[in-house]
Amino acid sequence: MSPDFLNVIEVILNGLMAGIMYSLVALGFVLIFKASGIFNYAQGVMALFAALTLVGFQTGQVPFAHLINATFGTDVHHWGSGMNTFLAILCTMAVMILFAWLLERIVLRHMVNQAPIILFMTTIGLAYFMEGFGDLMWGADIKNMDVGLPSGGSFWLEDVTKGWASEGSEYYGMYIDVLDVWAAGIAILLVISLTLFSQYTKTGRALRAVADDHQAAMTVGISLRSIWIIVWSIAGFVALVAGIMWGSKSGVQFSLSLIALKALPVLILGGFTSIPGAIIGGLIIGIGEKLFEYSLGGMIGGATENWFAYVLALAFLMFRPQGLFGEKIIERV
Amino acid sequence: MKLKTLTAAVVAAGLLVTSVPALADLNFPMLSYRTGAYGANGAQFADGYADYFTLLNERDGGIGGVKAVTPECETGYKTDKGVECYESTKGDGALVYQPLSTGITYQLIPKVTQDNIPMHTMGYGRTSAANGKVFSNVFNYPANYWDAASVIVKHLSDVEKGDLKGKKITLVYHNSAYGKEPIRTLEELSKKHGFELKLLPVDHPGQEQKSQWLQIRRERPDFVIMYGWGVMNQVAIKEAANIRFPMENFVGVWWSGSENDVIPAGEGANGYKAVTFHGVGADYPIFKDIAKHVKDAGKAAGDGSNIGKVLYNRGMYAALLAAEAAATAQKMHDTKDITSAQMRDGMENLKIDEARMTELGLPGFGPEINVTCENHGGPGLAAIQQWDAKAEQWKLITEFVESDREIIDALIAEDSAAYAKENKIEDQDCSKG
Amino acid sequence: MSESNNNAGRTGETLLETKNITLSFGGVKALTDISFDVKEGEIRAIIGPNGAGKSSMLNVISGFYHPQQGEVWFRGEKRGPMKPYEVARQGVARTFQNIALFKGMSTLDNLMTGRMTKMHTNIFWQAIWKGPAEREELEHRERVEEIIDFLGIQSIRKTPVGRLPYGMQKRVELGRALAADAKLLLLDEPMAGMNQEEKEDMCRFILDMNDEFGTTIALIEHDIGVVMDLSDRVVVLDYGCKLADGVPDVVRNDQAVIDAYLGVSHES
Amino acid sequence: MLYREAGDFKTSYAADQQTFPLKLDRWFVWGVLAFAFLVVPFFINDYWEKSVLLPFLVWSMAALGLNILTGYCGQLSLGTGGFMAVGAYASYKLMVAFPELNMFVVVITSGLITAMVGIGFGLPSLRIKGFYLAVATLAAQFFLVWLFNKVPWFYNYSASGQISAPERTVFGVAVTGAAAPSWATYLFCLVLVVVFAYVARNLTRGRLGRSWMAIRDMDIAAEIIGVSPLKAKLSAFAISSFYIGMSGAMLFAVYLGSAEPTEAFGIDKSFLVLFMVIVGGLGSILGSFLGAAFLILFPVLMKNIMVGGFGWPADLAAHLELVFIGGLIMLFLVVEPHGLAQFWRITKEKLRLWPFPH
Repeated sequence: MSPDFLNVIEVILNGLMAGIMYSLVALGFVLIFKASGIFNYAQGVMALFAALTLVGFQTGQVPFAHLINATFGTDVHHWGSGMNTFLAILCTMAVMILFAWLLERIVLRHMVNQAPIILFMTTIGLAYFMEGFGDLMWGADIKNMDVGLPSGGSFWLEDVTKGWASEGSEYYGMYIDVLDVWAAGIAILLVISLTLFSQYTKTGRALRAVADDHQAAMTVGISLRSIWIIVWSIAGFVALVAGIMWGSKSGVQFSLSLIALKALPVLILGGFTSIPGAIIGGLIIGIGEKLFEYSLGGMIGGATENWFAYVLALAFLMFRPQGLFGEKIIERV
Repeated sequence: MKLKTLTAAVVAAGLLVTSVPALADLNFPMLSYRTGAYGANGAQFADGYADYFTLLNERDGGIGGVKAVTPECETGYKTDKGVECYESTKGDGALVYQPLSTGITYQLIPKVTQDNIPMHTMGYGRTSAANGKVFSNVFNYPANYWDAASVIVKHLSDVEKGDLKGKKITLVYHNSAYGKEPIRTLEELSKKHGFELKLLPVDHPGQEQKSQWLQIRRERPDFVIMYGWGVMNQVAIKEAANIRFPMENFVGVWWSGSENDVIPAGEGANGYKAVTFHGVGADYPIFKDIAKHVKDAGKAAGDGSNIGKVLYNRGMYAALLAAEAAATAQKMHDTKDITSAQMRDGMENLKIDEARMTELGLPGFGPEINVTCENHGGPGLAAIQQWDAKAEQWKLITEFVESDREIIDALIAEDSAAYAKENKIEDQDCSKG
Repeated sequence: MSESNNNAGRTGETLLETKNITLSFGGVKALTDISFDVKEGEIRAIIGPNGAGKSSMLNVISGFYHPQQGEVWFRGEKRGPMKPYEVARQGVARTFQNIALFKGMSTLDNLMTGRMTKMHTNIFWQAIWKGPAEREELEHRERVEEIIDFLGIQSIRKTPVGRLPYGMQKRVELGRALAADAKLLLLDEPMAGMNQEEKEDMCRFILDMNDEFGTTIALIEHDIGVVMDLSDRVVVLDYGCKLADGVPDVVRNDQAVIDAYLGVSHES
Repeated sequence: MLYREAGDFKTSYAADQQTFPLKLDRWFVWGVLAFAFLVVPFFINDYWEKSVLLPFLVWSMAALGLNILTGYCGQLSLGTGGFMAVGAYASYKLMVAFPELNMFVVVITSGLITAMVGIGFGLPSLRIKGFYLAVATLAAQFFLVWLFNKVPWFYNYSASGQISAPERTVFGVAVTGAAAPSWATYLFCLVLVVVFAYVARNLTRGRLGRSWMAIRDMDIAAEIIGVSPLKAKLSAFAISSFYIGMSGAMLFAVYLGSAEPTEAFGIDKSFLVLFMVIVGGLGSILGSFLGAAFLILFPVLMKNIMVGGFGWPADLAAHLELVFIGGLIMLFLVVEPHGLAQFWRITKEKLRLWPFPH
């Protein structure tokens, strides 16, 4: 095989991996949209908030230290010792559930039956709020996410593929980031468990009923409020996973919330209501943007990935206005 | 209607409320950014800037006996906020502005010139502002982006024993005005030294750089230079470590060389280099004073954890240069309460030698500075620092060396001439000395 | 009911004719080989049980569905494949089975929107407003006020229609269709969901419209009594096929219709 | 009864159709305009100009534009930042190529150029709806910004890609560049905003506006009663982009003086304008102004109170500001989902009845 061909494979492979990272974020959007029709712009900030909280627990930071110090003139920063990773994840999850509960009580229950754009707007307000709140609580400095996931290029793959290139060509073997492989595995696990949850548990069935028809679900005795709390908690969990993966990649800091922008093209491509859509959409976007950058990007000046993802999604939409896996829009009069 | 009038009154009153420092103070406003995508960096710089003035006030009773104040205005690194901050603080007798963002700098250049307030853009901003004849109120000593590029190339040339011919150098840059700055210099240098230059832009914010680093991995350049900012730095250094790019061949500009950038990559970042125009670490006598008069006195701007970090030092250095210029201005005009115009003169005649640096408790921290009316850019000296991941410390590994004046001066002349023509600016008269 | 066939003498030339219309969705046939005509000045009813294809027929006439086979002739000309708004510009207005008002707009604006096809000032004059745009607006406003008077909805002129009760919304929708001054008015179940009183009002409006403005009307209705009283001619559909066509008395006694739809002979 | 409408009878349809049917409202608006044109220019200083009035006017213009598209025509767009960039770069190229050109002509021409681009990016709206369209307009946002960053022709091959506005005049008075007097830049923007707010009002109350609202409320019904979706949607995109383009030109040339695409016209600007429109009130001209006022002036106010008033550290204040703004947006939507304009209407109704509660 020629090195060029192997390079293309390498690009595709890495595109797949990047795509899964996008899907992780998109999943959270889909869950909430499916269950409540809310386009949750705050999903990215939720990932940031979850990651901040996790690191905060791990390192034993005192929440709101800066605020406390500024108000009372004290000088507190750390409890002295942090939690181990597992415990910290559990505690973070508890915080996310508490957050979902508060959100439902304070905001969402007043917003039933509002127009989608108003709900969308509410989540933008929420994004602002959580961004400021997260910074207040844990500080704005860059934090290192370490939950023990391995990272770095895979030697194994490099060694194996080195021999594939034709004789005499200078080929270094294929590259793949171990962290990405882990992310892919975790994403698959997540999707499987979400599917099992929604298929085989009572709550899951209730969730699907609500997704199909709010009012019908209410008439058979499903409490919309508790469903919303559950959905936002699950979305919080997905945000935590996304936060861990992205945080391990780039450190925990404000920019983490911007990953939402990478998830949007995935969403429109896959359709707002489809979990498999989020995964496959992510893969298509990941491969598409990496291949485009590899093949043509250099010719037109590079850094094409940001807009190309959107243009690719737009191109798909022209043929299927409801996304690849979205429910077909039927027009009636 | 009453309600509305009342609201309007409250709003109007609120918009008018701005901090009004006592008139006799020397006012050094800070356009800092502690929030947003770059907030983690901005906080360190701002802490250093504020702490130095606090030190002067606490230890020496101010500058020439007059206290300094540093009203802070949050820009979030956004240009429109920068303008608002400028307008809201300039009325209080602001002496010098540190806009801390290339975008804000570009906006303020005509404004500060109009208002006759000097602006100091240390290691950022508009590079050709080094030409003091055209940019009368803008100073970017001690070094600028183009100096950085040149010093980096010089260092690489030293590594290669003076011969870069046929070598491949890749520039990974933030796809913005800032990131594009070194391109022309590097192109000129590549002609001169005969190396092959390749450009790889990374879009803001830069969390996904797989394409760029796969490309680097395929093409195996001998060296990679980075002009990054924010999360882009951390991801790039991590990716470089992942593809096992030899870190000692990876050199960043000074905005890609703080602790924030390398720590997330852990061990992998060991050996990464960055150019700098000031010393690193907390091993200078001045830090004893800061600990005593500022931190332990509970007067630190932040929580004190940033002291001694790269960007903190940079902020402190900026404050030092401003304070020295203010002192120079006080001497020149023989008055304690200087105006912004006098401050400008002070900056234009700023001279700091090694003896003075030692006196200030910072021996060997920065090169000698000698600003003139023609040259607002300072000596253009810079050194290379290297990251020691085990010790979690930056170390200077070279002396402060000079950039390639021949190339850079020509570029500065060309760019400033274009600006002067576009805006019909006449050279300021530098003959009166 | 003596009003039956009340204006048989006034009907004129054929206004609309559909020839052998066949429409299917995927594999399902909605309409099979339907032909009928509407004469100028008459009230024409389309009846049939649920799912007979009545609304599909209206949608074909409106240009919303495009039949696989067959032709639509309007005012003596064969119509090519047309977009709905082009059909509207030719002079076909309609109401909808499930009210399709513009809920964010006032009654007045809804009616003014009905006159959309008659208004022509360009963007430039509209931007300036004073001059042609305002003149045009006022001209049309007068016509709309006539309709408001006619329908007796003066009091809700400025009310957003989303807030109106169902019966009123139906009336506003009729007004909007009427405002178009169309050659042909298609009414899709104008009396669905109304009580007796409201139905009588609506019948009055339809007959008055036909009388006063000479509007040609084609309507779908479930209430057989109303249909037989109101219309000049009736076409009966069942499972997408035409069962019968003719004046109410003939249709009433058609055996196929009785079997398929009426079940029992409808005596009045 | 502080505020009355009873007894205010109309005797002609023209009188009934005017912008402010109530006498009191009319007086109030004339009063505000008179104040803005005749009083403010004599008292304006740099701070009020650059921190309060210019941003308010510039963003009001953008909000007007987006309100036409999103509020009146129902097409959700997140490409505002990109379209503002088109306006800004168009004005830059025009200013450099024709130095003698009157700035009004420059700004309006930039708007027209943006309108063309807007039509191009509006085409997908014929097929794509709702949030799908919103995300599709992001393609415009990212592509346009990338384009202006990448193609040196747009920034006249300057070293860093920054564009700076040279000094240009209106009837001999400088309105761009650092030397432009505050009153001149203010009046320049004020004239544009007032004139085009009036135009927006006219467009939205006439035939075109009704066709937009018809499409917004029920597109299929609109088409069947004679509205061409193609014309309605594309005209909305064109006119909306025209306004947004003008605001981009004003933002760059008059307000900021220099710009680079990634920062000045980034995605957060698109969101900012969308917030204004929703917080102010969808489908309301007044709402565009209220929304812009809220989102531009409120942060300045908060900052002044917290940093200037209470002396809190700037970073704490900045974080709290986010918390407050986010919280307030949510609060507003919970209390009055139809925006400030609706809130204002309700307040007026209350005042009308005051002091009787029912």
